[in-house]
Amino acid sequence: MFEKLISESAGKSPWLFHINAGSCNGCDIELVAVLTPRFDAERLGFRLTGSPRQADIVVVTGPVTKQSLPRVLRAISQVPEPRCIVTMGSCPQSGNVFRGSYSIAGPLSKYVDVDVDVAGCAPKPEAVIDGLALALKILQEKSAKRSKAAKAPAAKAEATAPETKAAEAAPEKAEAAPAEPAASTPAEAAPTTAAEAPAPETEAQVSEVPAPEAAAPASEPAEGGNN
Amino acid sequence: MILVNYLAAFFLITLGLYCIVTKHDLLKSVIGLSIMDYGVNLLIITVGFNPGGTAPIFSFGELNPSSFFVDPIPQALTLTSIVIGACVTAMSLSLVIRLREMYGTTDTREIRRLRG
Amino acid sequence: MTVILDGLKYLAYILIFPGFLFCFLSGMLLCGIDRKLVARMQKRVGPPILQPFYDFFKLLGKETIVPSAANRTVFLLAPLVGLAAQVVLQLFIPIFSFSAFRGVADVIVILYLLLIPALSVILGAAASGSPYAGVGLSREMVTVLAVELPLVLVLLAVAKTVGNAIGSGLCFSLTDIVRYQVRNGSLITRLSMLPAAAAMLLIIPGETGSHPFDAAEAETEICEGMLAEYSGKPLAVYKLSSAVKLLTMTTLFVALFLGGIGGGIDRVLMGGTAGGSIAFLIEIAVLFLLCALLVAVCVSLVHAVTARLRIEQIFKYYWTVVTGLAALSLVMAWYGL
Amino acid sequence: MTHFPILAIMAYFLGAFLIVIFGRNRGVRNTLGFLATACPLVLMIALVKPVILSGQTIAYWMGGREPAGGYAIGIALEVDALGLFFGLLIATAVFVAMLYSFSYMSHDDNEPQYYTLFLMLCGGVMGLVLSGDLFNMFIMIEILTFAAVALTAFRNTATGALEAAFKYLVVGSIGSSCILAGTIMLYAQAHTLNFAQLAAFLPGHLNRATVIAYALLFIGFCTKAFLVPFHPLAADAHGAAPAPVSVLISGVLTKSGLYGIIRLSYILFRTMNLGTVQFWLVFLGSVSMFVCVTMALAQHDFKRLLAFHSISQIGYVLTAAGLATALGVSSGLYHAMNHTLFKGLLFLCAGAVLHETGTTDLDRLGGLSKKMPQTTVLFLIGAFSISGVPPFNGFASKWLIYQATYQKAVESGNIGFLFATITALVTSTMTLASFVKVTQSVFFGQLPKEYENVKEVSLGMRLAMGILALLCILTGLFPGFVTTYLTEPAARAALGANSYINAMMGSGYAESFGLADTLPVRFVSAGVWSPISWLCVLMIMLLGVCIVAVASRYDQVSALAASEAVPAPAARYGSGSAAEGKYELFYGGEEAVYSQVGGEDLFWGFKHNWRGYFRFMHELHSGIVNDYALWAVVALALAMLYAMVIL
Repeated sequence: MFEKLISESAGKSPWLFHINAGSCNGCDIELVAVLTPRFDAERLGFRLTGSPRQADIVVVTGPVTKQSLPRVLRAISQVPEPRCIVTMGSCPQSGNVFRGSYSIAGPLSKYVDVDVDVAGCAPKPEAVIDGLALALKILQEKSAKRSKAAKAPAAKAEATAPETKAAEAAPEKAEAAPAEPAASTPAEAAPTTAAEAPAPETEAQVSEVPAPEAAAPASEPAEGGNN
Repeated sequence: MILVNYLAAFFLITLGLYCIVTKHDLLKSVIGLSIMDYGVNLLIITVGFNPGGTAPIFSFGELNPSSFFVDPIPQALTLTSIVIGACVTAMSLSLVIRLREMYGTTDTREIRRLRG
Repeated sequence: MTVILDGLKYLAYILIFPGFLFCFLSGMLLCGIDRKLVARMQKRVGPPILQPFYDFFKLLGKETIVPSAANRTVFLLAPLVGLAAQVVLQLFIPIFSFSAFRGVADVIVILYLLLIPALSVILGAAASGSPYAGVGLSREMVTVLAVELPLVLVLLAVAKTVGNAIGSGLCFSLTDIVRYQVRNGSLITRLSMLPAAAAMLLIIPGETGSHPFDAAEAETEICEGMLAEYSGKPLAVYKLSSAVKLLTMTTLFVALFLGGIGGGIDRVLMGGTAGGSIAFLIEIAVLFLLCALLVAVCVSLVHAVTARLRIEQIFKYYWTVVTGLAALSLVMAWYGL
Repeated sequence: MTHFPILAIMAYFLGAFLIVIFGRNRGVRNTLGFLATACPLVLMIALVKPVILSGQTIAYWMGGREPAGGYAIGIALEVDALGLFFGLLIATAVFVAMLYSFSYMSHDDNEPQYYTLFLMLCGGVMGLVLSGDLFNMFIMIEILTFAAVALTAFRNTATGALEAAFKYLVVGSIGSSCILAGTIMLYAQAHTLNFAQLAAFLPGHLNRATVIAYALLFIGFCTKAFLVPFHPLAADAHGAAPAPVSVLISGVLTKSGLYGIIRLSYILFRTMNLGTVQFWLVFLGSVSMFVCVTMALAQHDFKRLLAFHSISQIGYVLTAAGLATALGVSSGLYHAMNHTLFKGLLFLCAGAVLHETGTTDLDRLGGLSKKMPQTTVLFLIGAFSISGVPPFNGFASKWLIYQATYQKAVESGNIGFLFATITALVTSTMTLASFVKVTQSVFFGQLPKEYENVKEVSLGMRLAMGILALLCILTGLFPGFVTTYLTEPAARAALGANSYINAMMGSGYAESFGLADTLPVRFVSAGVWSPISWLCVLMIMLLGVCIVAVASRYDQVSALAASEAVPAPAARYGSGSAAEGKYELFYGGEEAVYSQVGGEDLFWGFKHNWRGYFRFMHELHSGIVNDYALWAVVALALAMLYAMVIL
């Protein structure tokens, strides 16, 4: 039930992060036009965020120049899972008029698995909204896949975090007998005796997220919806 | 006659303060300090003065109602105050020597690294 | 036996009614109303009212990345402490006749408890180590500093007015303030309290960091300001605590200035026959309506109409205009108007 | 039991003397130092039962010279609840500072001299607090000023140590001369130096001379407490002195100045119901509160910032104690105790940072929390305590101070005291602002390259800091206990001078002068604030939130998904390093470079609006000895003028 709620809402509140990889700003203006009162993408829950950490959909515009390639890839890698990558305009897909130029690092799909391509040299806002809606569906599928993955290895995860399930099942029971940390101080301030800080359950549960060597995004090559 | 002492004491104190405030030299500040200290000592002595009284030195036999002494307590206080004044002057002079070594000058306008 | 009953009662208070669940639902709802109203004011359709719920649960599902430069413990614990303090603060504010913790509802305690959520955001930003977050926390601290003076003056003015009437000359307890208003009319009807109410209306957007005064979380200039490095669950907790802060500030305004409305309302609606629980529900409904109205007036309207101020303009604005208003009402209250 | 007061004082001096002789090797020196500080602490605790619980005031005549014929002949020590309160405070702070300095001063040369001066200073302060004789008080003040100056200049290679010591000596001895002159003018009128006899004599003889004596003594004690016109001394002295000495100067020396002012105003001159004196004290307190906190916001150095803060907290205490109401004095004393605890803790943290990184410059430090986690936690406890965050002790005493000022404003009807409440509240937020500044610029933010190999401080230092942190938390959680057993008896002793006089000069002595206790000492503590209930609710809430926040198992999933993911062929990634940016900070896609936002570039908005004020204050604190001396003289002149014209 909880996982279904999360994957449902993943499809209803996509936050955009816009990366300009050397674009001529034609697509940039079009993207922002999508959020104006006339086209109002916020109906579907779209919101432009300032930092990749809070983004779900990454919109890349511009023919990925050599200078901007490492920056684009680093910004994309800083976006948390489940994410979609949308290329806007034909520049990131094919290099458009700049194809074959010495300063172009080639189409984005050479480096990253692109989910949705919105074609057009400065696509119309309707096309952009259609592409974003498509990305929305893909995002929901990815989130559903993640929640299935969360349930599937539940057996394996069972051993590691049994009290999570117990706690999650009956949060009231756990609170009725609150395990007061040793010194009656708020969690993050502790006298010297506690080595790091009195580790309430959060510390145990939020396990160390191992830094994967090759941070290859785990997104399977979804069908490139080039409409 | 006592008024002269009080005026002198007051004058010494103001002179000392004037010297500390206006003179831009470390040594002069130390001198100002000690002058002010002497002013206060003079004040203490004149407070304890009874005109016509003799020095308060006696052995028990000689104590008769007609003997009239100067008040001994302020004199004791003055002794302590003089000793303290001497130590303070010694300390400030040693500080002045080290300051001269370190800052290369005794002008108070240069010695102001700690400000703001 | 009564101890267990009391324990469960207080547990219910903490977790269900004025506590976590009530704050969660009404805070998010108020936030949704605010976003919808701003959109409608810009002739847009705007997101559905339940949008904050979707945002919250989506963020719960996302991966939490802790940057390597961050101090892990404080980074993960700061939002939780902030949310906890925010909800605890909500417990102390009486809802018309009902207040969960009787003795503690003291104006100065609330003034200081308002600092903790802001402090938790600041510590979280500091722990993340990002330069954007550094600039954000400096702006947030200046905003908190700016809002403090007028808030103090408003609270002192209200305490003095009620203190005069009660005769003790000193009334710091919020429950007494509400009880006084229930008897002889809400404070907003008094002349000396009008500037204070106006000042409080201007303080609410500053305290909650909504649009014209949100230099601290300016998405465009400093990439989400303090929350630049937050993703997934801690970010969800921060969003929730800022929604609950909106609820807290509006209920505080209702308790300070509109306390009189709650008293008579159930008699008016139900003709005086309402049993205890129905009156209780009506009071909650009335409170929520008033809060929604307040959010519409002082958060959404101001959001749609104004542009973001620079940080030193915010500070100058609060320490001249709003402080002037509050000081005016304090002086009037002091000389017994 | 009656010999305890003199033993407590002599323990320090004896320790100082023995260390000079046997202080060569460290083992002997440390044990001597430990004993010399532990023994007075035990004596003070032993005195708690008779003095505070059974309300008895111990009068101890040196050399057994009892007063004859209503005339005090010998020198007296007097321990009443007020004196014992300060004595306890001093003994604990000194004990912790001694523990800390064992390891902190380990690699300094000529250590024996350090410990001698250290113990002389403690002896001077303990003597000042327990003495019942005015000139004895002056001698003790001289000893402690002397030792403090020498300790400030102890690390004479440190920048500005010598300069700070010289300025402190000059203005300090101006203050001492004022005290001496005031004492002598009182002696000229009353022909006695004993406190109790003076207290009985003075209320009837408030003529020109005694009023000027009051002004002189008041200014003298202000220099010792570093109040507004004299606060740059403290800032310079702290900047250069080693950390344990800073703990002594800020925690103990300033309290001795405050003790002097309270003793002077409420017992010697009984100015309880003199409105003008209350206005004078509260005004001075509020001004020093506000000026020092704004100066602290503009500081670049960690210790100098803490120094300005300690003066602003002393302003709090003076504002509260100046109200002359029972709740006012009790909340003031409570804040004085809290101040010694959290300020000591903060200075020790600053010492730890200096010990590890070698600098306390806010613009060059950063990100130390990763290398020194426990010092960070201790610093946060101290920072939260000083800025009055609820569960900690700063809030408990500040809450009482607001009650007191507001109550006084309502009772006396004049709006002046309301300004004190408002300044107090705004200053508390500015204190929080400046400690956010220190937290961000020293402990959080990014770690500069040169401090990579910084490691946690030694156990001894952490233990000392831990004791203070624990006391900070305990006094914050149980305000009821502290007020009933410590501060209310002390406030009752401060305001009820008759019992003080009778204990010293024999019962009925005060009544013979027709002195009734002027003020019914009653406590009206408005409203109940039990931090325990608040804390339990917070803990339950925190657990609830933690469980909800952690309920979804999505963290494991993303970890599993990431590890199972097919590693992308390196060819597809051209510049491989770019993709690993996942855990680096977001710099708009750029490589994560070192850019620490801290120190000077914080709170631009506030400083921009007040730039006129900050520029003026910066020029005012010119660092020239003559200017500080000029301020002292001007303050002296104003005080005497005020005393003569208005009192």
